[in-house]
Amino acid sequence: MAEHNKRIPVQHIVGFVLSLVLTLLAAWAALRSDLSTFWIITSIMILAVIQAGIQLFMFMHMTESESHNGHVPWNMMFHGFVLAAIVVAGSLFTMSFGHDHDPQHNGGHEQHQQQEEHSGGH
Amino acid sequence: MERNKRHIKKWLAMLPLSLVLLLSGCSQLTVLDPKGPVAESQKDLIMYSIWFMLVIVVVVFALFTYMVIKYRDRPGRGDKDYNPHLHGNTMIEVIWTVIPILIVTALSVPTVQTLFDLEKPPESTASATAAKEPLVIHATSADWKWFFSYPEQNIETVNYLHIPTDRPIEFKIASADSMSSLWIPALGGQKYGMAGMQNTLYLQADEQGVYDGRNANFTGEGFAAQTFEVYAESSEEFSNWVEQAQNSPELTQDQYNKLLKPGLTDRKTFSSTHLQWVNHGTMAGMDYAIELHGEAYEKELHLKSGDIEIDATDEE
Amino acid sequence: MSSHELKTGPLEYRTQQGQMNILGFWIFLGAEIVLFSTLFATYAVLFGRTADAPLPGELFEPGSVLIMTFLLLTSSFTCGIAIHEMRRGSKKGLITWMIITLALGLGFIGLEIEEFIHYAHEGATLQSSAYWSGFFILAGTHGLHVTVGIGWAILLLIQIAKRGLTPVTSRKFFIISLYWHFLDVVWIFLFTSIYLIGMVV
Amino acid sequence: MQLDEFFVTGEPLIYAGMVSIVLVTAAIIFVLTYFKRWGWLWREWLTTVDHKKIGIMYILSALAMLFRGGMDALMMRVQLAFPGMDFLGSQHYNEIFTTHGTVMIIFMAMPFLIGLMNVIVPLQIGARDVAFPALNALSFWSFLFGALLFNISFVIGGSPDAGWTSYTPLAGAAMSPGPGQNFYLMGLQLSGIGTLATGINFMVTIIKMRAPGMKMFQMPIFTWSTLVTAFIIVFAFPILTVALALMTIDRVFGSQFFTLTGEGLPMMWANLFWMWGHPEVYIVILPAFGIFSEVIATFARKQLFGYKAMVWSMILIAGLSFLVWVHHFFTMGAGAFVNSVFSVSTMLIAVPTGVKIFNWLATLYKSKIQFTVANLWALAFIPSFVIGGVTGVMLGMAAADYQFHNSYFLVAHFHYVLIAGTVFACFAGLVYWYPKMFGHKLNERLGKISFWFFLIGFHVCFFPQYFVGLDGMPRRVFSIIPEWMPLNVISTVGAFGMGLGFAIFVYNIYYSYRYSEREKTGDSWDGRTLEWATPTPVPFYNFATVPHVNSHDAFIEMKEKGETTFDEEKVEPIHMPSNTGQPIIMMGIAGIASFGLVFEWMWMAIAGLIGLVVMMGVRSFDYDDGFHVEVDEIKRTERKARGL
Repeated sequence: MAEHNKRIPVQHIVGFVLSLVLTLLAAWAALRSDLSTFWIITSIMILAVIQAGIQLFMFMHMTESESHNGHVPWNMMFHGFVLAAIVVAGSLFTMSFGHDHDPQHNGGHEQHQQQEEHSGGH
Repeated sequence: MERNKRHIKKWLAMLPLSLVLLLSGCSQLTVLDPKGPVAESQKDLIMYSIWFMLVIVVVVFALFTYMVIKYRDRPGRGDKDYNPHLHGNTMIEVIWTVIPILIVTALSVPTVQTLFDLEKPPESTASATAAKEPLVIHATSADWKWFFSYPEQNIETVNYLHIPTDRPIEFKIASADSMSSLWIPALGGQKYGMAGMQNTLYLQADEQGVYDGRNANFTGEGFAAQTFEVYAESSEEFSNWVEQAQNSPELTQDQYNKLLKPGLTDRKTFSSTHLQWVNHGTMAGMDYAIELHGEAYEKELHLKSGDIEIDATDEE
Repeated sequence: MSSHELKTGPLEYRTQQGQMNILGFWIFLGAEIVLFSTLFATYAVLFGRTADAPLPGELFEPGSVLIMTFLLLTSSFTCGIAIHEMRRGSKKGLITWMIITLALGLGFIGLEIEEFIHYAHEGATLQSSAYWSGFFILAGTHGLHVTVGIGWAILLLIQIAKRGLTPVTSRKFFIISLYWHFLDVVWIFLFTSIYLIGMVV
Repeated sequence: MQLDEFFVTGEPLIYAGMVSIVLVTAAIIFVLTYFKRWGWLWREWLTTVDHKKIGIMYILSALAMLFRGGMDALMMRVQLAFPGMDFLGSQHYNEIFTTHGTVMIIFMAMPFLIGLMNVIVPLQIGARDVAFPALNALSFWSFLFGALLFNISFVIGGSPDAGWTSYTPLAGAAMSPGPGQNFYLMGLQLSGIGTLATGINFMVTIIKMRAPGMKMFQMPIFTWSTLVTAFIIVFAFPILTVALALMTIDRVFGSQFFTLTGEGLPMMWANLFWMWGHPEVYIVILPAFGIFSEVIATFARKQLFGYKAMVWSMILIAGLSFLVWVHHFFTMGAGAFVNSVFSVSTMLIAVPTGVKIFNWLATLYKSKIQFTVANLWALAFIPSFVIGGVTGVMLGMAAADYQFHNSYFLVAHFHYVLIAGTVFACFAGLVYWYPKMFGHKLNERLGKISFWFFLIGFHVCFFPQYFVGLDGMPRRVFSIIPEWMPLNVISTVGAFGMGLGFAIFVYNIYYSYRYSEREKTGDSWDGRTLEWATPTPVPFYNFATVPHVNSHDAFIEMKEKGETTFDEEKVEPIHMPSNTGQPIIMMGIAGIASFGLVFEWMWMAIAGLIGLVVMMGVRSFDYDDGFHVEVDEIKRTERKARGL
């Protein structure tokens, strides 16, 4: 309660600084680091999830008790993200995993390989 | 009221009975009368599951009949055997959770096994000779016909195909336009044909004969007529047929492009394949038909049922 | 439909209708997650299907994308401050910080439009290939959400100027703040999975 | 565009349809004008936010749609019984099975169940309306205008003809040009928005507006099923929204998502469609389970067996429903591993479903079963649904599915689950709650006749289809080979039996309106839950005083204690929302915008869109906070209703 009347919104400032730092870190990892593609993707996705958490908890007051809505907002966000994972991973799994998209090139489901072929054509 | 109840009983008693009777007559049904190892394995799986299902149906029907008869509210029943506050019984609920889990497990194991088996050419069962190399046939659907290309023999047929018995056939399925599905129920289950993608389906005929094949996935107006016949014959007869076919005229690209146009066509035989210009199963070939005949898909055929039968009698 | 009103706590939560509207909006955001994830899934599956159009790595520019990201991150922060001011009972603070938020949002939209025009000049349009269709619709849907948010917030600013801080107006502002932060969450994933990965792969 | 392109020409059946549409519209306008009922219609129905009236409008529209979808079905059955007669050409047959599927799922099953939810759920939890009454009206009008838009296609512009699944590339702009497919996209899009809003509305209503004391695990089972369904709607419908939008953009603006050009991926449509489509199946089956549970418990005169297991199995089914979508396209060639995963997850759904079946059977144990019409529908569901369920497990076995897929075996299966599940539930629920809605029961004798016709017709129609499917008959063919004829003729006979059953049902509505005894108490069936605690007809504010709830079967407890929902001591002014015309206007404008998009008339679409935005602005500035019903008025209403 008292927190709402504070002059300086400490939580927001901390959240803001954190999100700037995390963004720069992700950009660095992607553009300047020597990590392999797999590790770049993994690490920047983790950074994105952390940043999303910062928004939800520090900016959006997802869990404040004054709302009288209990755990429902948290519940909806949680299940929303679970479903997002199902939709994205599930689509990749079923659409790209086992299929022979391009039998002549014989590597349809490995997308970067395909991409190299394309860039070769340019 | 009373009569209705008797109806329920009679009717319910008849249902499982009729199921059994019908099942015994099932051996005539195409899917349950397999002519090759692939369809055989699928039939075995279906029969295996049907027995489980029959048991479940009988148990549920028996329980249902018992409850409905015994606990109906009839005059003079009073409060005998009546317990409105019976709210549950953990023990029995756990039992009827576990039993379905066991059944599902019993069904899953052979399903997964069969699934992986179907990805490989069937092992030869009928002949004692060592496993033969599969015969590769490219099956390409276009609205509303089928092209079968034999790259090794360098022949192509439209709306019919010949295969040797006792030898696995490796279908490379694709479509020039709408998504189709190659289905020869007597020889085994289906797989989709799509433009820009290539699916592999292994089938094999053990018995000689003529089998119906068709596109099973809706493709628009001529869908019902998108059928073909499969001639399964001994390898000598098959070789003779191939020789004959190799004496047919060559397929020109011009002619092929005309054939691709949406519409019905009768059987054709050529001594070369369309694969030399385009493979619709590749990314490069996926827009071939649509670029060629984009406008033609608007036109209606005004197809009536009679048209299809005439078409069928025309053949041969 | 209860009209009982609490005497303490943030204004937006005092009536049951206020609590319900906010809860309803949280549920709506759950649906929005799925909506965007479907677009992400489509984008991911179509990745690499560029046909004859340029590759994403050739067009994406880290500089302008980073500026857009910082604009949106900052606007999310200022929007949070606006709500903080609202809860302190400062109508003026709320309006001021909200206008800053909208200005930043407008900047973001401006840069995005410029970016889209640039890509179109390079031969990457909605029609040019499956990949670019996926890109424009995913980024475009987010941009459209931001635009709608700006229009919506302007309507609310007019209302608060007229009516002051009441349980109803503060509930409306709280809801739009949720919306705005949520768009930032979506952007973080857009930034990561379209631009960063697009430049890496 | 020429006029003869705008109107569908050349089919006598469609000309007949046009004439009947014109006649019916003229008749309605005449009656309303003659009896001076326009004002009444506007005030009492078109602008209403009362959940009970909205529910009734949903149910009436759904019955009309059931009639339309049923006519489609009968026409298909006639064609298949006598293919030589050339009753329907291929093109016409394709249009009819497309509209049959779409209408039955989107515009019949879902609205019917949502209608029942609307009427009953607030009453069951002791609420005075839903959480967002105006949004509720908006949902209804979005459904209605979506349905109108879709249904008008058969006289204007041409019906969609790519199947209710509308697989690309067939349904894409290149191969299905013209407005037909756009009607499908926009009709579904418009009504889908309303469905999503309904999902949110009911979640909030159930979470926040329960009677004091009612814990989550004390809610009536139908309310639970509604909550779980709302959860599925919220998470599944956005997928449909996006899929439809992408195909619309493909068709109208030339993007390349599902096209054969530009390296598009047509099968992605199937993937997205079924990611929504499978949860959708549970959206129409879970409320049905809820209705059966209520009806069986009431007429078995006994508490529901295993309440907690029933709830948890619904939650489990909801979760699993998002993990099985690939079983609709096992044959797409994703490989043995992918198919194995989804095969097992599909079969797992049988476990919670089996638990529910056994719990219903156990509810009958040591009960006193009354064979009312509502209960007959519910009881007939159990054995019928089990046949559909076990064949569903067989379809879930991917390796066997290669043979079942796209065949009549599949057609038989999903009709067995959707008719024995959803349609039986709609009838059971309508008959059961009919007195609460309309103040009199449906005639039992006519009800039984219609039930037996429908039930026997149903089995005669669909049971043979399993066998004709195993004989290799694919779905969606308008012409068949002679070997399949006998079973198809039997099917057609059964279909007409169902048609007759439905006709008798409709006649029963008229007959009961004329001759049925009016309800004197609110408790028509000696009910167990709170909806029966209200007087009939239900006052617009539902509950004069909301009871304190300590158990499920709350009304049983109230009756034991002699409590009612009218405790004179405790009556307080009740706050109610005002009627508003905004929802119907807003959705009317959205309907116009959609119509413009269907014909790709951009001026109309843009004008409609601007109108929609303006209406949203108007809504935002609307601070109407409703009104209070004074104590005196409440007391007067209640005394009259209760005959005190």
